[in-house]
Amino acid sequence: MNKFTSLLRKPITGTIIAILMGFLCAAVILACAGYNPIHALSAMLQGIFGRPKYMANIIVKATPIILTGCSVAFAYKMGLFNIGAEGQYIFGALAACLTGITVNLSPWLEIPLILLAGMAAGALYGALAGWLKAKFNIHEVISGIMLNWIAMYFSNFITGMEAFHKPNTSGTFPINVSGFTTFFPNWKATEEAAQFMKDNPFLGDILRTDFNAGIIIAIALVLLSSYILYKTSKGYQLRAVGSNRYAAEFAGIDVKKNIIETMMFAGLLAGASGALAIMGNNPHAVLEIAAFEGNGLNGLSVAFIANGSPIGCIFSGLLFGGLLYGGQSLQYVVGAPTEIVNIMVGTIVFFVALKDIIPVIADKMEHRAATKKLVDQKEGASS
Amino acid sequence: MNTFTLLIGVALMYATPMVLAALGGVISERAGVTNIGIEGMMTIGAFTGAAVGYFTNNPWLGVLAAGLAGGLTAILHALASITFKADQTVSGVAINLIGPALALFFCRLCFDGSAVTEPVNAKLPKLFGDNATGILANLNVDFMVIIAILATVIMWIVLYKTKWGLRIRAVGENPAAADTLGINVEFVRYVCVIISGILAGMGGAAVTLSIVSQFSQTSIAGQGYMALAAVIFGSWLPHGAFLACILFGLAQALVVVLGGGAVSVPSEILAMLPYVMTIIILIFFAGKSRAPKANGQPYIKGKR
Amino acid sequence: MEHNTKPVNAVEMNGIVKVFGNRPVLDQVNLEVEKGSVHAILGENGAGKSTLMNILYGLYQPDGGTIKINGQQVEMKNPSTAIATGIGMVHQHFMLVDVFTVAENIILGQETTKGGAFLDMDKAKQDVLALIEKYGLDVDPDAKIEDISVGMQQRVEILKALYRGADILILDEPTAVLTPQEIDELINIIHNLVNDGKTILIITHKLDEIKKSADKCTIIRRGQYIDTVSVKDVSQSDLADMMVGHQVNLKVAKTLMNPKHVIFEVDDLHARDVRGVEVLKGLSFKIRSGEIYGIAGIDGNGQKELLEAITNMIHVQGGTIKINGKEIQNTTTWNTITSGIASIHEDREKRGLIPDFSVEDNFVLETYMKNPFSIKGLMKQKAISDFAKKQVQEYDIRPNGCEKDLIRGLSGGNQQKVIIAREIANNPDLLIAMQPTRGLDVGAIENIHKTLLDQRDKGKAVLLISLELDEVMNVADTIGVIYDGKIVKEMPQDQATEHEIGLLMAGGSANE
Amino acid sequence: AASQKKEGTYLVTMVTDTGGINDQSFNQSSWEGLESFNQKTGADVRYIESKQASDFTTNMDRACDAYSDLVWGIGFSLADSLINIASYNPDIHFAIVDQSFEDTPMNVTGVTFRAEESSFLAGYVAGMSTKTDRVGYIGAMKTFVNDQFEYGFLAGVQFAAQERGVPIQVDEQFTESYSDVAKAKAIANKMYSSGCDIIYHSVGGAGYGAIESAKENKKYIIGVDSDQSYLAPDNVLTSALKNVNVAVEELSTKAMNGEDIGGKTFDFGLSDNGVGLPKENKNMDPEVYQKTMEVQERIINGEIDPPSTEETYKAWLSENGIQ
Ligand SMILES: Nc1ncnc2c1ncn2[C@@H]1O[C@H](COP(=O)(O)OP(=O)(O)OP(=O)(O)O)[C@@H](O)[C@H]1O
Ligand SMILES: Nc1ncnc2c1ncn2[C@@H]1O[C@H](COP(=O)(O)OP(=O)(O)OP(=O)(O)O)[C@@H](O)[C@H]1O
Ligand SMILES: [Mg+2]
Ligand SMILES: [Mg+2]
Repeated sequence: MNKFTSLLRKPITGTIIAILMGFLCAAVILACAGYNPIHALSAMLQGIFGRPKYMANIIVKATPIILTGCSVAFAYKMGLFNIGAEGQYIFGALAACLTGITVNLSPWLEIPLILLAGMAAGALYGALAGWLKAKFNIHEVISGIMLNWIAMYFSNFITGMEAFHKPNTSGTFPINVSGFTTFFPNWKATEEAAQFMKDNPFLGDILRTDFNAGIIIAIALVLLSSYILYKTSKGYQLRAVGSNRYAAEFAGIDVKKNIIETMMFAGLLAGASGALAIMGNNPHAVLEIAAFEGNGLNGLSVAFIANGSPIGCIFSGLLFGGLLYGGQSLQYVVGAPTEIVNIMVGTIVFFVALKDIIPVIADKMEHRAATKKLVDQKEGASS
Repeated sequence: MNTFTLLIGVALMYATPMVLAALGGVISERAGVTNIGIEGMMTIGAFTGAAVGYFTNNPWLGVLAAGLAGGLTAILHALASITFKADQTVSGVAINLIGPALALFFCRLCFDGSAVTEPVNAKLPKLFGDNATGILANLNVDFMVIIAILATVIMWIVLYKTKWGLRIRAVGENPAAADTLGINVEFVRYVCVIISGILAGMGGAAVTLSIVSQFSQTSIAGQGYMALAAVIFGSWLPHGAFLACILFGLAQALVVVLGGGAVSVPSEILAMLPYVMTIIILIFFAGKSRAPKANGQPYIKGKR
Repeated sequence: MEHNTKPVNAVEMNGIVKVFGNRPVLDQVNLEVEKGSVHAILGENGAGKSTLMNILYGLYQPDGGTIKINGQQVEMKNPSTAIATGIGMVHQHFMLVDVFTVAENIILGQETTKGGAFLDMDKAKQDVLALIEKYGLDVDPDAKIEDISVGMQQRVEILKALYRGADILILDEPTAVLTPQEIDELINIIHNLVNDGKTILIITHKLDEIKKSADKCTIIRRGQYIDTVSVKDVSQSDLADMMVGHQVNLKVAKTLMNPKHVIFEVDDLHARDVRGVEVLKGLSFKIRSGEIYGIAGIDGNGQKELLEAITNMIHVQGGTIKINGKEIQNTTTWNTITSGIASIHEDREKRGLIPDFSVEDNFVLETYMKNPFSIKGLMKQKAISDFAKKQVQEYDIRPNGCEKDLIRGLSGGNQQKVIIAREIANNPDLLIAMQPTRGLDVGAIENIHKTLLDQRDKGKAVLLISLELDEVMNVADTIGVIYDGKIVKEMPQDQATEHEIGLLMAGGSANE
Repeated sequence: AASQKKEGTYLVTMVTDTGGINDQSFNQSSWEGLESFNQKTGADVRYIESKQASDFTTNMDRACDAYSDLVWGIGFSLADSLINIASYNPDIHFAIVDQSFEDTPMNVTGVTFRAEESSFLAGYVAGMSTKTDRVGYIGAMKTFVNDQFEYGFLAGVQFAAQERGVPIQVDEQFTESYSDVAKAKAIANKMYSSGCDIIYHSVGGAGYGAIESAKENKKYIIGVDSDQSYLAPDNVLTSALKNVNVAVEELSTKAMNGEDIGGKTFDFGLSDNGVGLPKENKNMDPEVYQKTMEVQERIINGEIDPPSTEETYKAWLSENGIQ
């Protein structure tokens, strides 16, 4: 009993149940819409695990949302809802792209430089939202939403400028090849590489994708965030403010400064995400967009599926990326509309929201046992 | 004069869906339930309104059905955040994922695989009839605008002049106190969240039944989030939210009026105007607004 | 025909069981209250008194047992049932909507309306005023709750119950926040109510109040029913012994003070509250090393702002605050702390602790960035744990070994001990304690008072701000009475009388 | 694998641009082309939707994995991804809408449209039909494809103005969005209330707003991409068709029949029904239609060369002696 209830209390239990429920709901909807759910889900799994390159692609897709998820999770630890991750991502991508176009150094300098540019731009943009909150008490949700739109239009404006715009496309020039984080970008285009890829199906399969070193940087940044949060005195401060800002204030912590710093770091993560996308993914350029791509908003889902844990974002980011990617094969192979995938992801997040019910059930079970024990004791004593 | 009336007309058109949705946000948050899911509820309403309007050839039925559908979606949110004491933000985010997907899913089911509904023939009537010209044409708003204004007034009266309003506000400020006085906190919250969904759904229908006459997957593209901002901007007051939406509508109208003319501002830069303006206005007016104290917190009996 | 000879009990609770989680809190508790009597319930912190009353009021569902009201068995499903059966309750933590007016709070849930929907506030005010007059409960129906004093708020709570026509009134620790005069008034009100035929259930830790007001007293210890006694048959110390189950010492043993140089000095302090109203109007006092300076006064006379000004949570408009000769006003909270001032806020949950942090993490809330708890910005969890372990033992924080638990799970008394241990570990020159024993039982209070005296005997300065006159009289060496933002009179403890201070607190003067 | 095609069939897969399959624009039109291709030939046709730019490459790749014989990229945004994937899959044929390459790989076909031609006709119709001598153009964002619509239309209007010997004013404004129906409607309202009686739009889904405005103001609007008259039968004057479906179907058929279409770009215009106006235009004066068809002939035989960029437009103006 005790073992069972303490298992139920583990946060991961709720998350796993939530994910299963999400799949279950999707299966029901698929069945209602006249698709064979088993066939559909197996097509989806096939599209996720079927070939090594599928997994490589999922990692590529997960890279940016792991970071935006971490950005949201980090800010949430301090009680801030970083809905502005989308804008920070856009700024990060834009700064990274402009740097990558104008500067051409060796990869060892170029890549860090582009990453730094992206992080700096994201951090500044995040700090702006933090500053608006600290200084003028403007709710970060409002400023975040506004700054997202501003970022989008600003990015379109820059993308359209003659200096950066690649003629006959909807985007900028690509960044210099030295800024690519894909493996052996120059070699890949050669005849020799083509032969190599033919001869080594496994490696070739992966090399043909956008598989890139970004994931390593992303994981490093996630670990760094987690380290900062839980191992440093700065992190202690942030968590204290997030958990009870009044007590933190009374203990001499400068709450406003912390708000700005947190938003700045959250922006840095989202900006890094944008930079990694530019360095790692074709076409290595910023495109004009008419609607948000959703990397920041998906970060919200990733963070919540991860239960607000930065490290959890690595896994939930992969899950989310896998669902989106695998969902496309569901659509392609079975012909089921992609909305099903969105419904599935939504249901998972919904059940994640409900997951707190599970420890409550555990409590109820223990409560019943304790009450019974008490009554039994009394009866035993009186008889 | 022409420009001025155009400004007003455009502002009202822009604001109407947001006003309704924002009122939904106000009532829900006044009762202590954060509603990030407005965008999703709007999308469901936008689709249902257009679909029912098309099939029945009666736009009013469309508006009603949209409200109903929004309300049904809101039950999901209510279930999660009231009955199951879930994190209201997470549940709202989930609604925003599920809502648009469901709307599109049903759209494809009902319209032969198309992601766009057929145009509604019978449209909502206009304030000055169908043949207004000149200045009247600029101001010839449809009845959704009137509904939005009425809804604002009614919500203000309900919240501040009736016993239900007193109870709603009490539940949003101090649910434990309301509970000890025999007020059913969960019931009040359910009602408010469902009303919130109904209003958001009608807000969606305001797009697909009055601004245009069909639903497409981009009909609702951020209006729900803007409404959310308006709730906070308007200090959780019905009239505050209304004014915030109108202000935003005016800013958008300004973009339209200023654009295309002799002013040689790039249109991307001009497009930022409403958002920049909002932030600047907030810099001068924010800080005073205060959220309902229990907003976002599930009420758990006996929790200290 | 037996029941005709014996009067029907207003309340009869039989074999009440309540389990929270897996922890039994009430174990077969009985309670019988005669109609028209004042019945006290006595017990240590956490004994289960509030829980029992919450069950009676329908807020909690019992896991066993029955309830009879006026001889009728009732299932208390929710507060509505309780209200309908004529029960009213004033909760330990007030249940008021801060932003509403007094009248709105009173009518909430049973509103007077026009046409069944629209609030009729004029009628409501008239009804409320009638009640106010009848029972002598003076409050302004149009005032906002957040603007009135705690004593007033309590009256609003009583009015709420009376407005609903309560015959049985439960008062959960009503006197904890009142001045002596207010307590006397409350006892008067209680007598008025009883004369009007009402039955009163009162929970309190203050034995003299039980003696003064109650007819009978039921004692509960750790969820177990102990006894019901007739108050006039027992002494205060009998009650105390029954409550804790062993003999207790009611007065702190205290040596004479041995003051030296002035450590802390506040001079002509002027400050405003959040609403911009001036609440400190030229407040001055000094504290010497080895002295406990007690500030006595009614809530809302500037105590909160004084603490906030010293801790730099607010800016002051004039005057100086000096510690060891160094001015600290209008700097930062951090500066206050590093200048050698430690403070215990009256609101321990909000200002004192991070409820979702572990006990050990709460121990380093002000020192987390210092060696040995962190080195070069990195937290040293081992050092923190060791420190916490030591403190838990030294201050007898229970349960022992709770360092990794969330502080939320600790009892109120133990939470307070953590705060005090933490503040003293900073080795401050001045320790400010505001309401340090609020809501705690005698055992815990004794412990804390001893700690304050220890500090004094080590040659430190202590500033005790309390709304409980008893506490100030017992612990302080010098007493300053605060009224309307000023210290109106200062006197050595041995020259002070409760009567005089009570008058000064209420704005009277000693020569009246 | 489940994604394998049926043995012995010809598989064509199209990868959409962001916006989804039912975007009321090129994605949808292309898919209609493929569906018709399927009906006529029995070939297997499928699509994959892209949600964001980073999906392009992976979707192309997925199409190749499924042993597609021909893979379509719908829209110039997919160009880089398509070239990239094409280089790894020399045995599969690729085709892309709205893009030409300087040197086209042998397994890639570019497809472009001279949208300036149909827009020129639209402009001509507007210029000939306006009663107020003032017309409007609503664009979405400045892109090189959008330029074809914009400058083609402007030139068409000026051509009509020259013919009629009156100056015609053109109001222009951009929505910066393909989805903001309210903005498109507001801009249209503004144009109509300031005296325009005909508006041409090229703003995709946001165009519903402009069409709605025409309905409410009882003015004319010129549709885009497909025949939009069903959206407002009394108000759509005509539509500037861009028959992506025709091109997609035609080239798919050619590829299936083994014709060598690789390594080059097919440019569709009025002459091959790649762009044009609908045959039925109940709101248009038959006389104007007659004249428009004459202009169409002149474009087809090269007498008139509609401009597609700002530069060529300016040049065209001075060539034709218009200020
Ligand atoms: N909602 C709850 N959940 C879990 N435990 C609770 C809850 N409410 C009370 N308890 C626990 O039940 C026990 C009895 O609490 P109760 O509030 O009735 O004590 P009390 O006698 O009123 O004490 P005090 O004098 O401190 O007010 C305490 O140990 C308390 O911590
Ligand atoms: N809201 C709650 N939820 C869960 N457990 C609680 C809650 N409140 C109290 N407890 C548990 O009840 C225990 C006793 O709490 P309480 O504050 O009543 O102690 P107490 O007996 O009054 O002690 P003290 O005299 O130190 O105040 C705590 O150790 C805690 O584990
Ligand atoms: Mg206690
Ligand atoms: Mg109690």
